[in-house]
Amino acid sequence: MKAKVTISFKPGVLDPQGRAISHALAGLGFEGVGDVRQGKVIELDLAETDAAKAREQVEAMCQALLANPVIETYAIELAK
Amino acid sequence: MKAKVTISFKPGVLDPQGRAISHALAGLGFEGVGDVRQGKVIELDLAETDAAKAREQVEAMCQALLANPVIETYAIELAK
Amino acid sequence: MKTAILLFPGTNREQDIIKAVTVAGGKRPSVVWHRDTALPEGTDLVVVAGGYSYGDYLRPGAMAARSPVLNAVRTFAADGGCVLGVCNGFQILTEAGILPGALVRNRGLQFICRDVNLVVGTEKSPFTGGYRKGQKIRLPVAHQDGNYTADAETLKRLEDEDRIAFRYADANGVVSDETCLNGSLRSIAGVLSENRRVLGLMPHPENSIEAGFGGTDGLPLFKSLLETLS
Amino acid sequence: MWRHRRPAPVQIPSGDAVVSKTVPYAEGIDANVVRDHGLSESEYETVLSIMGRAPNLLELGIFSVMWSEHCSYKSSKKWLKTLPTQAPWVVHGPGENAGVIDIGDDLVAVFKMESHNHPSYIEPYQGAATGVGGILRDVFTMGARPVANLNALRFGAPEDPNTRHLVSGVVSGIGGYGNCVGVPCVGGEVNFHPGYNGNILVNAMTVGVAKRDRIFLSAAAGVGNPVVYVGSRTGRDGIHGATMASTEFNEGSEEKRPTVQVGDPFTEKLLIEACLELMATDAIVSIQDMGAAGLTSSSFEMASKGGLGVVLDLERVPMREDGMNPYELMLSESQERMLMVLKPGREDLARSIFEKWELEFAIIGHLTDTGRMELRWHGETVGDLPIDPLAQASPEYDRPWQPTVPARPASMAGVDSITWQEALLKLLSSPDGASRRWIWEQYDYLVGGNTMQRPGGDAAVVRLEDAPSKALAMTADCTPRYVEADPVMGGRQAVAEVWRNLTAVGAVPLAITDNMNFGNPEKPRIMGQFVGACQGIRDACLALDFPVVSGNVSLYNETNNQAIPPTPAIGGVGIVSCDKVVDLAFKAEGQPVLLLGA
Ligand SMILES: Nc1ncnc2c1ncn2[C@@H]1O[C@H](COP(=O)(O)OP(=O)(O)O)[C@@H](O)[C@H]1O
Repeated sequence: MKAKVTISFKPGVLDPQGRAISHALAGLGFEGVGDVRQGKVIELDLAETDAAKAREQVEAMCQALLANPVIETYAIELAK
Repeated sequence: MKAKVTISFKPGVLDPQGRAISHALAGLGFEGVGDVRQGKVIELDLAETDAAKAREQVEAMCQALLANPVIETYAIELAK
Repeated sequence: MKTAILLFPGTNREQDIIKAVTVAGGKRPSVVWHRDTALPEGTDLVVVAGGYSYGDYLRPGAMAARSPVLNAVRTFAADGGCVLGVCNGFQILTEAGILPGALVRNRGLQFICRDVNLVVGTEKSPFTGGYRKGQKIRLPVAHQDGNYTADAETLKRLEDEDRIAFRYADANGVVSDETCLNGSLRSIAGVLSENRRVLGLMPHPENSIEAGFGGTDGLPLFKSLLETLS
Repeated sequence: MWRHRRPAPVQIPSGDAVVSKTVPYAEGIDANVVRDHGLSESEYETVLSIMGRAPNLLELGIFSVMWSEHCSYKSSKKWLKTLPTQAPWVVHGPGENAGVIDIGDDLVAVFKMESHNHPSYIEPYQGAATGVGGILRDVFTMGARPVANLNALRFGAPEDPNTRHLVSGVVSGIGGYGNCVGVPCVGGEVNFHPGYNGNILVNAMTVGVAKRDRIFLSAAAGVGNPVVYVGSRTGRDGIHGATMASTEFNEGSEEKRPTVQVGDPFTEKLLIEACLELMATDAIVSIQDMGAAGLTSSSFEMASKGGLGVVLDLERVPMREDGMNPYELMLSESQERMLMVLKPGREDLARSIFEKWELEFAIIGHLTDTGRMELRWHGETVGDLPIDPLAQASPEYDRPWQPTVPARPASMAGVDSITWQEALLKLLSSPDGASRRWIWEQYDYLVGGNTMQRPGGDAAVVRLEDAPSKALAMTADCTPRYVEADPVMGGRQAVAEVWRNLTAVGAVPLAITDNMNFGNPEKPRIMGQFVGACQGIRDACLALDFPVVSGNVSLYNETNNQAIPPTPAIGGVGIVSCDKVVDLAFKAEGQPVLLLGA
């Protein structure tokens, strides 16, 4: 199956990239853009076919490597 | 409204970060992980309340700045 | 030769370029702020210097490529002006569409600062006239996103039109995918525009202009520009 | 920053006699809240006597950070004062943001080393990155353009699974920040030892150069002058970080992790350029970076040094999030911020420069002659504290210490003998002896075009932009196992090694900065290591005429009661004429190789 992990900064953590993007958009004349946050998406091809097991596996990957729990949160989506 | 833009490498463009993650996961003992791709998510707070107009606006932002058409594709999702 | 150096928030090698141009015998370049909309009267050469314009946020060079001064540079280049983009400058020129391709994260993901061997791909340009085709030179690199990529068609055109200015090589001057330090396709370290008046390269010729401070293999590039443009 | 001037420590009452039966607390505060703020009972008694009433939460928070080990140097001051700090070439010794030495040609070198150990263990990339950011600010605050960075790193055993992750995070964090800011990282040192498994050390050093007559200090002056905030906005970062750096780690604290600050090197680069641009005018009276304990320590230090008072209107502080309160604003450790006092009438000039660089600029208060810190929130006074007792006269402890009995030389009996070829290979391949190239290649050591000796030699050499026939030499060294075996000898050795590394490139050594990394000072054995190392450093500095001009102390580097090996990292700076610089490469075949020394 395929898994998609979305990783973002926890609320309150400074996101310099997001801020810079918001600035740049304003500079390009886009109006009405408020807060901008930038995160990562990681898409994985998994051999596992059982959804529950796959989720467990990806959860473990997030804890071990993909996300940094001190400053980041993550969300997992699965798809066939 | 809120908009979420997901930016990924075009198929065929080598993704060094995705490759490194796949290697690192294997090194950590995770089995059955095939291809891994890393992309970006950009979340925007928009003053615009009309979904069609918001989408148009975000589409323009992607063209102008958020994605690099030489190597990247993007997808837009809107939410209240 | 009248040189203008672009200064974006986050540019950090502008002084190195100023030094290189003056050591090569040129007049002290003027510095152009990113919000300016015009280049100084009579500019012969625009240099887009290295650094981290806008913090490299979003993508290296992405925001600088959309700043007001880049419109002036685009027009200048279209009119046949000479433009040199080094490192982040190369990234900016590709982001702006002035040069083809894109630069992504190094194959090993890490920042790499070291001297590398390069082979000169062509001597037919205002930048490379001081070298011989096939000549092996040594310049430092200092980048994290120097992995050159482009579609097959673009790569073929670059090769057919003799627009690959420099390639990474090993100590013997052999070019190969395995020894290419950052994963660049065809080991590309620098490319020329169609009219050969715009050069983008990842290595830093400006940090190789004095014996004892990184060698002198970068000097011919600036001397060649001076000769062509004076 | 530790200081020697005007030490009029508050008398800390000792023993249970002082803990009165009816300790007064303000509303919402009790003994637990006081303890959570890291204040001992006797310290709280002193707070009461200074205030003449029970402090509210905001005031308590301020005492807590100001009197934390990190800010007050309460355990170490007594011994730091014994270090030699003077020489004819010393312009400013300890007490300012960084040390300043005369290097001729109307130029000065400004330098300091600082630790970011605890944050780097919790979040290696951001911890190390913000460490680099902090030390850079200490240097450019004084008007100097940073010309070089160095770093002294200690990690746990290479076999420890965590070590790999920490090393790669720390190294890329240092590179990520310094490379972006455009300051070449030219040297450092790395050790591996199981004693650092739970407490890595990340010590960062910055060297800057300024014109001798253009040095900026932090002492506030001029009643009525505006107090100005510049840089990034304030968020809820690292609240209690300074207190954390002063408490021992235990199992639970990994859960309790306070928010780690995220560094923004791009903003730092803009801040450097904007500050140096403003410094070229006559607008600044005094300036101080907001480091650990942010707005609190910067405002108190500036006022205390100037013998003045301050009124701050906290609602004017640029904020990153909605709903922030005075407590958070005063204690936040958001990065890339500075506080300045401007000459009256220069506000618009300053504002235009910071706006040009797209940075925040806000007038948040003014100086008074009251000697008090008055904190206002939308016009209402929410905190009112005397400045001196918190700053200059913070507590000073003479902690019990026990001298280390120097270890006896190890016996050679039972040691296998191996051939010298095997021994050489073993040495070369040991984690402590192996090449550090894989580290320094991740640092931009070339930017600026003045790097004469790159990493890999005895000391780095960087040419002076404004006096191009001369160069600065710099190095960072310490051998913790020597200090552990014999703190006095180990302290001497570290200074001597710095001296040797500088002379080995042809330089005249001028002065040092020190970064004292030790365990829990409340343990006499650890305190003894600290005292011994100070004695050793002192001995060597006196013998070599090599003063200490700045420094930093990091204590409580312990996990589960296990202290790190004592690590007084020494950073040294010297001056050399460019045509006298030598490196370590063999130059030609057939040349003789000499062995010198005792
Ligand atoms: N963390 C580091 N960052 C940059 N350079 C480093 C680092 N660690 C070591 N180096 C460099 O590697 C070389 C060898 O370091 P070290 O073994 O400490 O040398 P020595 O023992 O001769 O002082 C030195 O040039 C030093 O500056």
